[in-house]
Amino acid sequence: MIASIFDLTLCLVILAAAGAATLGRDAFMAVVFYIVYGILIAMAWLRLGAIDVALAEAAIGAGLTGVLLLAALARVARKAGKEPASAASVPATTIATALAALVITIGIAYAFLTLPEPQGLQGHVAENLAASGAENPVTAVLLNFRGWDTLLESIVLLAALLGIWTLAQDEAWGGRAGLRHVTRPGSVLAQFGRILPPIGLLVGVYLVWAGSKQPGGAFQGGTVLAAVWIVTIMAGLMQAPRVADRALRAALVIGPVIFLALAVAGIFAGAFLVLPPAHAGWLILAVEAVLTLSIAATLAMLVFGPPEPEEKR
Amino acid sequence: MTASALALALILTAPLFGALAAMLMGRRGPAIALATIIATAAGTLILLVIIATEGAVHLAIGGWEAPLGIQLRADGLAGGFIATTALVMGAILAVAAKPFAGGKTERRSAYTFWPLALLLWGALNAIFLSGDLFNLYVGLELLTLVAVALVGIEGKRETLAAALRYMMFALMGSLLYLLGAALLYAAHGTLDIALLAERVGSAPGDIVAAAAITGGLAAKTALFPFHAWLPPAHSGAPAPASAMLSGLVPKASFYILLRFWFEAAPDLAGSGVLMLLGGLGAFAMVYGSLLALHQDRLKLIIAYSTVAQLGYLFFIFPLAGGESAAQPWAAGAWSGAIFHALSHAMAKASMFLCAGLIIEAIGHDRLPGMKGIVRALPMTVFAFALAAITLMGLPPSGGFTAKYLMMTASFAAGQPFWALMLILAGLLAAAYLYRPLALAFALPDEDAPAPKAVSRARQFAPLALALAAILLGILSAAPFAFIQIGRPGAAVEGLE
Amino acid sequence: MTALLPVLILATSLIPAVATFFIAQENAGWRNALNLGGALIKLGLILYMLIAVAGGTLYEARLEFVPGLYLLLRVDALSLLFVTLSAVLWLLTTIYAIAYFGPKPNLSRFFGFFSLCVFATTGIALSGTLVTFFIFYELLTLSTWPLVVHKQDDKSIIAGRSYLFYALPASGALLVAIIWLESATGPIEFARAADLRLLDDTSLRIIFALFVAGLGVKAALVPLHGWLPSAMAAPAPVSALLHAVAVVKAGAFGFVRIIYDVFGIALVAELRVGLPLAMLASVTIIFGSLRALQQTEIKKRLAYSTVSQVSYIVLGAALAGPYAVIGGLAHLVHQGLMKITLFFCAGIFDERAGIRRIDQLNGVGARMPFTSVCFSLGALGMIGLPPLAGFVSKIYIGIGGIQSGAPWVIGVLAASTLLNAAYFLPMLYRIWFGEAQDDSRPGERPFGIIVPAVITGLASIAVGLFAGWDLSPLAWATLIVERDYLP
Amino acid sequence: MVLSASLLYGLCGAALIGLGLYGFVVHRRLIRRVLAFNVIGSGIFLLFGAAAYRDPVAGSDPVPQAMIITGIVVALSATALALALIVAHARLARSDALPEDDRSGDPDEGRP
Repeated sequence: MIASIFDLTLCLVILAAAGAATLGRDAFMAVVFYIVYGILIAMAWLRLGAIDVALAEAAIGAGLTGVLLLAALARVARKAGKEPASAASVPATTIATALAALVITIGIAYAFLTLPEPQGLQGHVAENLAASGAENPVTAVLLNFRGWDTLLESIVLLAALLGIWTLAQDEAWGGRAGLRHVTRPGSVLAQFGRILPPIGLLVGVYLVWAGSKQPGGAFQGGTVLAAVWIVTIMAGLMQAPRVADRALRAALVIGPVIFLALAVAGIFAGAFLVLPPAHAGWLILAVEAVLTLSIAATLAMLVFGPPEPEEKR
Repeated sequence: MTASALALALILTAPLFGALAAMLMGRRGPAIALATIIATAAGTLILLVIIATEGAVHLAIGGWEAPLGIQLRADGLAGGFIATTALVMGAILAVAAKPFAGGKTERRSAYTFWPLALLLWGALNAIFLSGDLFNLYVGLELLTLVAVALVGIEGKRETLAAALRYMMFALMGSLLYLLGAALLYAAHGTLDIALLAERVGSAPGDIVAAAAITGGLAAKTALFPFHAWLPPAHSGAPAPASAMLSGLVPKASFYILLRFWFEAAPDLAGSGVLMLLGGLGAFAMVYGSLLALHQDRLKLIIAYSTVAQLGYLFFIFPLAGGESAAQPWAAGAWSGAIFHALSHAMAKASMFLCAGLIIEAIGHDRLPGMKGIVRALPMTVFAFALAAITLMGLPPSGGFTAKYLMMTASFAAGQPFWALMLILAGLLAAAYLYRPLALAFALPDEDAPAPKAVSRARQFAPLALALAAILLGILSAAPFAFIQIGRPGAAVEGLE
Repeated sequence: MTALLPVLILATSLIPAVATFFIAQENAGWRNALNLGGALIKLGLILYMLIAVAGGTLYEARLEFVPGLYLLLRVDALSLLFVTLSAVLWLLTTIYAIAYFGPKPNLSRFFGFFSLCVFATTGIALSGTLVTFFIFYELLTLSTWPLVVHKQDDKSIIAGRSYLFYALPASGALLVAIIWLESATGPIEFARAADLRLLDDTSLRIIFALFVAGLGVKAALVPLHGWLPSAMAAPAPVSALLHAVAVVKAGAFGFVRIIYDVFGIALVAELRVGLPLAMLASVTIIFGSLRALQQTEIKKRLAYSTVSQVSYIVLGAALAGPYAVIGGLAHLVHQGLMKITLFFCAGIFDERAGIRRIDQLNGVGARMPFTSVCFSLGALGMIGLPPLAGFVSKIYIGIGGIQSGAPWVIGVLAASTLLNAAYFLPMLYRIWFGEAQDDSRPGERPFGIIVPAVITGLASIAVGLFAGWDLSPLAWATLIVERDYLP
Repeated sequence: MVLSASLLYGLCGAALIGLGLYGFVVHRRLIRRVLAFNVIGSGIFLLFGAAAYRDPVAGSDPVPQAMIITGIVVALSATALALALIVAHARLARSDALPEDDRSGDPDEGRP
């Protein structure tokens, strides 16, 4: 796999976008560059033969993170009365930092260049793929071989959501999550919001269903579904849910709960989180389905933010 | 189904199930916590018996052995941390039941506290049992996010700033750790600790990885100079949360450091690195103690004390790591540090719970307000005093056993510097803990407002923890033998 | 070999200590019964043990902690001497304290910590290893603090702070010394000579110095004595405890253990560390007496007198000759009896007549005859008037000095005797011949407050008068030295 | 030396880590720091993924891919919480920086 001119160009463009995102003066432009950067990184992943990662990077790394950053910028600009302090102005510190960063980069690059012969686990995965219940090796790793990571990760998302909810003001508790719809009825976004959901729903479900055989899976599918929900609410077609809503909470926890239950049930088959090969196929699909629901709900709620008090004005 | 699989499943999943249930049912937090405590404690007891009778337990999750799957390993060290965590969490949640009670309508902090607290427990157990560096990363992230959320739960400007500062350190720490893990996988094709032990050499990649992992974990353990986030974060949270944050959370990253340096990469440890870690620990000890002396709020004193006490956990590296590992004193130094970690967990949690009860009684934690508090809260002050004895390392507490073991090792190793630092640490601890204690025992001012009553049952929880820390010293023979089970190198020495 | 009895003896103080904390303040009957009962049972058990040890029984109890760290209780003649002394004095002090306090507040706390102190002292006496000694020594430090600050006023709090300020660094020094030593030799048991030669001379000298620093605080060696006079802020039973039953005695006892059972006389001589210690003790003897002379408060004067007198024991031990040790050990008992008498009396003067300063003593002899007689007995003994107890100790230490090639000790003893006379005789003169300022006769009531003083007063005469008897402290000390320390 | 794709992207990842580190340290605005955190994170992932793609015959190793996906989700969770904290802090402190970094004036200025 010799690098092509395309790869070289892509790397340079990635670095340029990253530079603009980290070094640029204007915060809003930095975020925009970051989103561009995310999409470029997703392309890099395609070049590295990692389609699942490319999907995740595009949907989560670039898309959702970008949305979160933009929303935070807008909210901070509204709330912080004055222009926040800008970048460090002491040149000596800046130069020292730059030098340190350079040294670290060289160190890491050196470590990378001197890596011993690769001893990947491709072989192990391929050998056991049949028993895993998934045809896509990445899905097999995510939901079977290293399912415990994935289970904990789905709970990490909930932990972040709980953390965000603790930031609500006391009087706002029980109210609707923060994001108000921001468009006038009949605007482009509103129209878009009407068309997108059915398509998005289809794409999302497809990604999950396909995930066991081809690239895709619960996280990518969940992100798409979350995006659909977010757009629907931004378009004013729906209201954000109340944090105390029973259905919402059930949707948030059902995926991890079922996954956990399955893990415990595994001890009857020999060990923690054992999926008997005969049933692994449909078990994985079922877990992915509920996980997708929970992930979609959690991601959307992460974007909506904590409940905010009703506008008084 | 084997008993060990059942025990491990209970320990790993009960707190997580509890957290999810508490998230679903907003006002049932205390009841769910009680059920969680019972289930986890049951699992812990079974596990302890199994480890004690049959030795270390190994379980391949999903039946997939390394390098493909994630391995769970419950040796004496893991068992000790899990049991201590269960004890400490039980006491903390018992005290928290009142301030975070469900009530008629759901309240924000009462709702979020319970799932966060139980997730914290689940994350700790996941970390203590894991034998895979990437799985440890996910567990550590869960722990960190929960801990940050708990710091910010009061929602005040200062506590949010403290949570943010903590978050920034934690983010950097996570990235460093992740970088190290990525390099190790790239070089060796596994992140299983046992397999890494056979494969890690001293290639540049391994050295950069070890440096990154150590730096990242040190930031999360608040080792000097990464300590700045800790005192405001630990003192700003509500007392039960502070107790978890100070008593348990830093122990998790320290635990991973132990697993890394003593099991995954024992041969990589050069004396320079070990001395540096120990030296930073000594610096943290002096610095944290001196700052603790200058605080005027009880919770800040306790929080700075944590910086100091965590510092001398790091003496384990020069005394038991690298070339010392093969020496006869290594077992003592290693065990001493573990005893310190465990007894500090109990004593520090007890202290923060005491501080919380004092705040409930007088409404704040400024030192002068504590004058004469012993009359209103005798059990609490007694618990605080017992916990102080452990932190000072006075006999017959667990802290003393720890200090004795580490000092003996340090003289045997011909490095008496660490022993002198330990003595100094004890004296400084006595100095900064003396002020609140002496005030508590003084006669109250005539015009001081009467403290609010706090029920005896709730005062019992910190007392039980402080007594447990003392008992760890009096009954140290069994715990000492227990934590040696499965310790790398224990068999070679023929010491046990 | 029997393990039970030493444990039981410890339990007779530990159980009352713990139980007393839970007794309500009003429940004086239970509290007193518990404490007196504990003291009586303990005394009974010790008597039983005395007889059994004389019959050759060996008592040993062991509790393992971690490798190299274990508790060992082991009874030898020296421990019996100390444990008997503290048990007898504890009983008397308990009776005295009950009467002294009457219905005052916070008594459950007081008696709880009081018993804990005695528990720790008993543990020190019965310790069979250095680490065991250290653990109980620390426990003694901690359990004494609440007693020192018992009154909770500013003065007591300052006294308590000063106590910890001296005691905690000292225990640090002690711990370093112990661990340094044990890291080379393994656990050190008093009954088994360890090979200290594994360490070089310089290290051993530093270790010895650390031991002196560690034990010197409790034994109130100059310049580590500062806490003792300020601790006079505590109530009289606490003073009795500090000066006679437990604290300073623990320090002095520690010196005997270190010199004879850890280092051994030969090594001490070889390292040439005995002489500097003897000189330090001598300085303390003179300095304490001089300072005592300057005091106008009775209790302060007594406190400096203790600084001076306890160093007799250290001096005896440091001279490292048989006679000197016998004198020192006998003085451990003698000083305890005499000093506790003095403090009992000082407490009665203060509590019943409000007499705190020496100039208030004028003519008190007629008003409070029992107390005054007891006080006089104690004071005369201290001066060393032949044939009273103090004289016996001094003679032995003096002979020991000559034996050990340090005849200057005689000079120190003589000077000290003169100084003792100089600060005690004026007090006696005032008591018996001073002009009484008022004629009221403060009651020397209840019996509980005066009887202990009378007993210890009489005992302090008896130990001197009957020093030649087989069961006298002197005879006992001789026995210890013959059995344990003479080759 | 032939420049392979894996080598190229690996070095690119290392450079991204350095770039992000620089940004993380020099920025006082916390949102910019969070952004820099994400740049470092994706740099590490890229390095990890590139290393997993070094063996052209075996193709890309699926285990690191799975780990990277997990890592991306974890990074998103951390980002979401950090940003929410920044917003909540800004509401009370009226500043998008930590108190010790906020040099633009008295931190109490402009508080209600």
